[in-house]
Amino acid sequence: MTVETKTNGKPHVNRIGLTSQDYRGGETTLCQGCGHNSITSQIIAAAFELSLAPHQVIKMSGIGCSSKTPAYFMSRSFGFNTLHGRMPSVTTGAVLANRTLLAIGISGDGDTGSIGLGQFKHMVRRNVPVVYIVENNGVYGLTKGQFSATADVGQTLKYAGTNVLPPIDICIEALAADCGFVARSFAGDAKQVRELLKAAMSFHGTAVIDIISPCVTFNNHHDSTKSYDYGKAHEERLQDIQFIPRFDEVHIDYDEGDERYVQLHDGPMIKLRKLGRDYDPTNKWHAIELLERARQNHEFITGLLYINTQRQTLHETMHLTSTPLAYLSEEELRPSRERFERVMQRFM
Amino acid sequence: MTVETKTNGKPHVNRIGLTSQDYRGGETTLCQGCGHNSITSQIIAAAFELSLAPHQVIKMSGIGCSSKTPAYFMSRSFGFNTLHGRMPSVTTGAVLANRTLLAIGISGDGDTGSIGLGQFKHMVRRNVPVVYIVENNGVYGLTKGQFSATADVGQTLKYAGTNVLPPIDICIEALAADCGFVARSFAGDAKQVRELLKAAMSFHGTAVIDIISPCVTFNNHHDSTKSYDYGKAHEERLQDIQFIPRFDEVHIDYDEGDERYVQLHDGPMIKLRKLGRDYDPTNKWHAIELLERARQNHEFITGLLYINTQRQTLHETMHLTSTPLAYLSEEELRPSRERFERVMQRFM
Amino acid sequence: MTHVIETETQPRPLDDLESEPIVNDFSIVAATVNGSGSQTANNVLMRAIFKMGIPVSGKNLFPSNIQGLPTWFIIRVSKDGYTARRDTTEILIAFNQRTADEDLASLVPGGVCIHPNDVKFTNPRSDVFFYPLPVRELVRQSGADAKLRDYIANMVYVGAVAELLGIDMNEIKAALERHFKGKSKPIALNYGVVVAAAEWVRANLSKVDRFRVEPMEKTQGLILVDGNTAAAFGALMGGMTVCAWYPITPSTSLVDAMTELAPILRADPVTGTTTYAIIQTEDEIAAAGIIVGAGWAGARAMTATSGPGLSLMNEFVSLAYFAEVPCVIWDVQRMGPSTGLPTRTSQGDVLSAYYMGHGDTRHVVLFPGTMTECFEFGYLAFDLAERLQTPVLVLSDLDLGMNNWMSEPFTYPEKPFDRGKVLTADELERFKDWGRYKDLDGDGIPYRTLPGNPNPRAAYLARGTGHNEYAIYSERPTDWQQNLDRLTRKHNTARTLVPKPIILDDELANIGIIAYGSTDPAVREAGDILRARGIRTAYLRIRALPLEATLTDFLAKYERVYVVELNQDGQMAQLVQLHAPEYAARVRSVRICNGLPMTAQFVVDSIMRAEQAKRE
Amino acid sequence: MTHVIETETQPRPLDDLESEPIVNDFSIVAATVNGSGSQTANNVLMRAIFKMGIPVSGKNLFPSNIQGLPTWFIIRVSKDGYTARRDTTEILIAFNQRTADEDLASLVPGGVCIHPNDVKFTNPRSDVFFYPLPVRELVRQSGADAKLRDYIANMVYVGAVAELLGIDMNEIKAALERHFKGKSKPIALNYGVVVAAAEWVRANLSKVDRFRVEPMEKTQGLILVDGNTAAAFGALMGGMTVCAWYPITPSTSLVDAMTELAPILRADPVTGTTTYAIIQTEDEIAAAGIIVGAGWAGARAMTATSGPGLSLMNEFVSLAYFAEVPCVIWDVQRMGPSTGLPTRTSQGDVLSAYYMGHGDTRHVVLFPGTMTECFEFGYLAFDLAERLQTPVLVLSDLDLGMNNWMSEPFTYPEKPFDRGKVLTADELERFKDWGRYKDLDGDGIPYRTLPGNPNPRAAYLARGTGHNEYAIYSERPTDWQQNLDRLTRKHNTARTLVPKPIILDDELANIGIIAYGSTDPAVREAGDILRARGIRTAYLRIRALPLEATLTDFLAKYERVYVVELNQDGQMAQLVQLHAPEYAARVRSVRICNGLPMTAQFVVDSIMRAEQAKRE
Ligand SMILES: Cc1ncc(C[n+]2csc(CCOP(=O)(O)OP(=O)(O)O)c2C)c(N)n1
Ligand SMILES: Cc1ncc(C[n+]2csc(CCOP(=O)(O)OP(=O)(O)O)c2C)c(N)n1
Ligand code: SF4
Ligand code: SF4
Ligand SMILES: [Mg+2]
Ligand SMILES: [Mg+2]
Repeated sequence: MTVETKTNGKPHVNRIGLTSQDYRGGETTLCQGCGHNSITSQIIAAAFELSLAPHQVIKMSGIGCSSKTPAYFMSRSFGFNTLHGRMPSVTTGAVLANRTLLAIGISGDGDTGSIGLGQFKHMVRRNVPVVYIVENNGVYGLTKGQFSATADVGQTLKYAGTNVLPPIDICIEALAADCGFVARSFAGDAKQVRELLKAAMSFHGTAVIDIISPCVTFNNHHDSTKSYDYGKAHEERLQDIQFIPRFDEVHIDYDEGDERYVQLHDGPMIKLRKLGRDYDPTNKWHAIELLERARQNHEFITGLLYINTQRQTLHETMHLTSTPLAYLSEEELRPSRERFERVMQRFM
Repeated sequence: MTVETKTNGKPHVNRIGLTSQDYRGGETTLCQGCGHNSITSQIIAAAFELSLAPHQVIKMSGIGCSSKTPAYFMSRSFGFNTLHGRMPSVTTGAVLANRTLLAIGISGDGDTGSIGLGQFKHMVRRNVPVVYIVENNGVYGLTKGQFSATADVGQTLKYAGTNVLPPIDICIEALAADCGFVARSFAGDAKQVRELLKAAMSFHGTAVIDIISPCVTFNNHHDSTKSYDYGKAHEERLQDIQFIPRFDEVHIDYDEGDERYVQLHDGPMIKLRKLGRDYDPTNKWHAIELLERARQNHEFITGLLYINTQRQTLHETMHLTSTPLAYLSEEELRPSRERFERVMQRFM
Repeated sequence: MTHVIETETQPRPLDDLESEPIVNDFSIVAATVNGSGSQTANNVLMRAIFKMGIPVSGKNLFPSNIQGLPTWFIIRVSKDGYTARRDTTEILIAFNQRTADEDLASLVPGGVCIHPNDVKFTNPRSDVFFYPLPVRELVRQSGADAKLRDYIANMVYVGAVAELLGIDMNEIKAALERHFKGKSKPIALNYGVVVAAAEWVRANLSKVDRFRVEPMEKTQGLILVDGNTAAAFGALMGGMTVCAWYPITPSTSLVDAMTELAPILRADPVTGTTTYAIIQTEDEIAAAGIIVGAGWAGARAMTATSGPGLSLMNEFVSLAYFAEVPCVIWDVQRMGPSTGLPTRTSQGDVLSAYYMGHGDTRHVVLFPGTMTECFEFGYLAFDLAERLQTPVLVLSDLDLGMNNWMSEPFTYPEKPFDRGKVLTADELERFKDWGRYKDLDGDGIPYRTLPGNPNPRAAYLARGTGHNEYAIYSERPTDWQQNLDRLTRKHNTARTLVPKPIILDDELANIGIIAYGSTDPAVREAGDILRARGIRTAYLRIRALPLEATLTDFLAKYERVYVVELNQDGQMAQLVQLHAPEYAARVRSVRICNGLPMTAQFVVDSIMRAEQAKRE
Repeated sequence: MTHVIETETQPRPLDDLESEPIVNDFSIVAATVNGSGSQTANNVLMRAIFKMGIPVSGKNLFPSNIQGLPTWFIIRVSKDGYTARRDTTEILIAFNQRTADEDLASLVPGGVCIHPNDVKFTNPRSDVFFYPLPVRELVRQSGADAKLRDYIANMVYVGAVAELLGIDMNEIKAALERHFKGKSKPIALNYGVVVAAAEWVRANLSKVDRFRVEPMEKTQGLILVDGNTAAAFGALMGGMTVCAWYPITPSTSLVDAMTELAPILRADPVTGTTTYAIIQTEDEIAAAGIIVGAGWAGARAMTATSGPGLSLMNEFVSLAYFAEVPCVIWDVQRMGPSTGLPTRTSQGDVLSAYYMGHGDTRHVVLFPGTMTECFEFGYLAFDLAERLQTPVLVLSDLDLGMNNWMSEPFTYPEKPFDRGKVLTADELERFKDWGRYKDLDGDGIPYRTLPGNPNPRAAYLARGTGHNEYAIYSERPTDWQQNLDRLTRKHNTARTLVPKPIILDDELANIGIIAYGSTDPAVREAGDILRARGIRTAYLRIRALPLEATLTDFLAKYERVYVVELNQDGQMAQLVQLHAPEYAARVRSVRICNGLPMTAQFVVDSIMRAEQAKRE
């Protein structure tokens, strides 16, 4: 894959002539070492590598430390830092208004798992096209360290004490709502995050990536299942993931037993190389079982958990005209006199 | 089991000396034939048979035709017809205030699956003690026939057209949130509804019963999966269920292969007699798999889907004093001067 | 018609009974059971009278359930063209045994009671005329399918009323044909029952009462429409592109009408692809979120809701106000607080709407008062929202929205859309110092860009947090204060752009009346009655918030100004007082809050009482 | 200290520089980076001065993030006991390179700048005194662990300031001991740095400025506390049994304090079982739902939130109002609309709170203005909620809630709980015609029963829909109207029960000032300044809504009444005008909305300007 390197002193540019620099945003105001910052870097890298046109991207978020990050990448893209837990609906509205936009949504575990759970599930159900990233640290960062709904049982926090409630698993929730792209990753696993991001950005429909993203200030002690230490020690990758863009010439190695290719909508593919266990990412029940077991046994499994490219997206089910609604002209929007009269007749 | 019969001209009374009549409510204002009315009857029967003390029961509901039903049973019980989708939180508050109350919550598929999904899931997660009944007709009855989130794909309604979105499965949602008692039934299957209700009323924690309850006015055409006809034709019972109260002398027939007993907290048991298939209601993954398959293949499986009596209830996790908070006296509530001074010292 | 009479009754003097026929000036009340299909019968009756050239208005008082509870339909027939509700019933169709006694008690002396012959009255009256009908028999004779019988039974009263009042049978037939969209079988079945009932009445009863209709020429060219349909039509004419909603009475029928009309008006006739998206959401928060997202991205976005839904939208409205996102919210008001009376009307959300959201917020609110305004505000709301880059609330109510009203036909909107200050990539080139929240024109309204705009300077991050003129996050006190000051400036600009009040002046007036929305017919009628009693009034109808100078001038002219409204707290009266504190003491509130539409009588009585008190 | 000065500056005349020492009358501003632990240093400094008997107040201006952004802590030292914010900075602790230039620019001439010797100033000033400190070196010498160094660095300025101003080192030590709860290691480490810094200053710098502290006897017996802690303490003393909440700045620390104090006050010392439940919910809607359910079932239930959360509670408040369920909502106001400035103060929710919910609603709202009131309203709110069977909102704000204030110690509440009209099974026996919503006493307040009451007549179905006096569903217009009329009567009863305004009278006053909440210190100080300038004012501090007769009388007395508040729209001024329309024209709004606490100077300037305009 292309990564930013300098060749002959000139910055490396991508297919649309932009440098990686062009995908950066403002300076972060998050804590030093915050997992969210790593994810920001990978979003920048993925967007650069995919040669996304910045003005065609919208960066959406809720409220939280995580939700601040859209300010820190792609400042040439529009964005909307919305309300706590309500990014799904605002995003739905935005992509309805303009179907050509690529929405990248950033949320937190509190934002999605607590206040926003209902919206999240219904957005998934509608298959709203969006790359939906949950920067999951098991804690409310911005309000200073309360438990979120993804905190594991038995975790302790300085002020909040010990958590006794079972965690909500974002991936299980997405699966139950029939999500067509469900993945989990770890902010400390830069490559996997990046490859998953590129795949998600190329997916048609809701793509959910739940990324464990340590909060160094409030939830990074050794015994926290959302800490760097724990993640590094326990991450078990389901597969080795490589995104293969359409424009790449790839030698597809049909080493069937170990590799598997998933074809995305407009040509690109995901190459999954088997690691420890046999896993079929197109079987939803197995995905749920895997996750339920992992939840129970505190396993930390990452990778592409489920993919299904068959579901119709919101735009498809709504039969929208191909021009973005937002860009229709007055002529296209105002009904003719004939149509007007046809309706008036009904009231006569 | 006891059912109301007249003996020597006198109405049959239960263990606390009440007749079935004493468990009735006001006259229904629902449509004739509405599935919700059948469920109401079974609630009355179950409460009578269990000899529930009416004043210790609270009837909770949201908004909808279903949520009106608390007016039609147990008029000697307190109740709260709350807001659309928000019964879970009001119930949580009520049982926190008075831990001795038995809460019976009635909701609709719109109430729980659409607007109330977030509250529902978080209530389950907290294991709030409540019998949570969803009177599921796939449609918004009270607002006249829009699709709810549980409507099957391809269903058509007069005004709303054809549903294209995948249904939310209330039972899967409950399972994903770690519910300890998950059942599905059919308003047309009076006995199963009643036995499940008695079991749920004896369960400690959140007990969810999703009851397909046809809306005769808006969603009862033959091809609707929520119609009487469909239900009668397609219901597949997982088990034959019998609730065995502690006070009954039962001959426990250990015909192991076919029967299975689940012990509830204070003595009663549920007897499950195997019907068509082998099914273990204590395995959560299997329950989810069963439901996922059923959702995909439009199977209509009823029975006790999952039971787990191990989870701590909200009261247990909160270490509340045994006296209901609402009934604590001023002496118990106002801290002593000594304790007051101890705190004042901190500000000196 | 219990639910109406209990508030006030105007019994007619008994000696009236002797005098002449009463032509085209009475109210018919059909008391039936809901879910029985009586709506068809009522609409057919109303339409037939309307088509005879006689002014009518219809009000449906229905319960908040689906089937089996009492419901009343009031048809006011008024040669003078008055369309407000009246408290008196002259002709009762007593087709509901459960309410028969109370309904009968509400009849005026000399009134008429048409009823099935098996309905029992506990205290039959001697001062009204009874016309019992063999409903069962007539239905049986119709040969109608058993499951249609309840429904068909209502046609019996259509026939009887037609016969007794002299309604043109051709118009009844025409109304049935229209209702059944020309399908001959149901038309024949229903019309057959109507005719049979009429014939039975002619053969078996003799007309003893004084009421009848006679053709006039007062409704030619007029239409009958409900406000929700008018609003949906207007919105579609105004280029509505995204409508996100959650069902709630009485706003549901607005979106239903939109769903019905949109394919006719706005779909591609060949491919069926649409230039709009109507999306039913999981709740009102999501509906609000979707229109905020869509409005931000450049759609003309709207929702329709009522009280409880409005409450849920507070947080989003606060965001849209502050992030300056255009969107339109129709609040078809029902009776609150809380779930309240979902099927009764009210004007109780005025303050909630104006001050909606936490922090310092006040909004543009429109108050349609006629069918034409429901239609026109349907598109005007988008123009204002996009011009002002802010949420616009339109406060209709159940009475306007769900009842049928006579109206002049709507006219095709000639004024082009106002899409406000939106900069394309090229236009942005011309702006050297553009900032998303920069006031370049001094009117408080900044220029915006839409996502997808390829100009590298176009992008910005919208947010509900403090920002400077360049949309950059800021906690600086001056940035915050300046931004709020600009929003205040914008609100003052709104004052100049919203529809001005309508004034019905009277040079001899010594008192003023202010009203808004659905009470307009009652206030106009009250003005006439008051004039007849020697009190001359001037009338100002508010059509929008924020309030403006016309209102101040009006207040300046009259020593006492009565603000008439359908709520408990005199909400508009409060806003009028705040608008012109110097005249606050002149403002008197005339209000009632019982779920029923306003009557002229209540307005007259309240003002007479107050004026008399003044004099004493 | 950019964020403060930009609004108004009061430069001192330069010739002042010549005169005497300035003792116990100046402001210290510590400009640091948040997340660096400077809070400990600031609190130690403040506490030490306080313990020397000198009145102090502290205001923390912090950003809405966790680490790395500029933050300012202002300690006002005032021999006269004034505690309001001032716009001037006399002593700057410039410990943040990023804001150093702006901070320096904000110093008064003759002011003091204490800074690390590696901080660079772009435009050094010649009219202020610089004291550069070798911070790195001193920290290194302390031997502190590398990861503690940022934190320890702040102790350097504690030592320097102590030395330069003459703060008692024993008090510094005592404050550190208190902070570290007696743990000797951190005490030694921190105090060591303080001492080393003080010694370094003594050895290397000479004092050239005029500022210093001298012991007084003005704070003996007083406490230092923040309003959120006081509120939590009060609520626990008042028998709070259910607290459901969702984290949101600046209300979070209220529940944090409750979580900390509750086990001390209300848990069984042996078993640990509790007589309260504090539950963190998934959002504010659930929090509201829980307290409504708990209040209905008989708990003293409360939540704490801020603007966005308040917006989400609208629907539930409308329900609680109408179903008449007691519950308490603390709204610790921050700057809105929308997410706004989460860490800045405001009084912007007055109208939102008063009119909260759709339909006709208006609520009981309390406005604590002192620490004692935060404490007392903590329990009083429950008494009122249960007495009136209605939601009670308490509007505090970030300034009151999160800053430390001097206060008289709280006194043990002697008045027994008022649990309102609750009927036990036996009591109910005595009521022949009890109905849940029946007004038996003429005060609009019905009697209620609690779930679990075994009297067979006790049960009822609570609901947000229309009901009659017996809690039976009803759509009858008279039932509805009578119920609303009773609620209006109840609101008028509330008027007589809520805390009366506090009046600071002046017989010679010719103008009135009205204020409420956290602006109290600024208004009192302003009164003194105005008197010195020849303007005598009377001052009324509102402590609750609904407004009542005392206020009307006050308005009647003065031709011009200034309502001082921290919001954009003069929200309380509006309510004052509505309360007494006859005096509406006398009401003038004095308001600012920039996120900073009110200053006396702003009040003085605004009133002087207005009064002068009047005279001209
Ligand atoms: C309606 C509302 N309630 C509460 C808040 C306060 N709040 C801001 S961020 C946040 C939690 C953020 O947690 P999470 O989503 O996990 O993000 P993180 O900071 O951990 O990345 C809360 C409760 C808010 N902004 N809005
Ligand atoms: C906040 C809010 N939004 C909308 C409504 C209107 N409403 C009443 S009932 C209902 C749907 C009921 O559907 P369901 O829960 O399935 O119950 P059913 O009537 O089918 O039994 C809706 C949308 C409301 N009461 N409150
Ligand atoms: S508080 Fe936690 S989540 Fe927030 S920026 Fe710091 S490390 Fe990241
Ligand atoms: S509309 Fe449907 S759900 Fe409602 S009462 Fe009638 S049959 Fe039941
Ligand atoms: Mg988090
Ligand atoms: Mg339903």
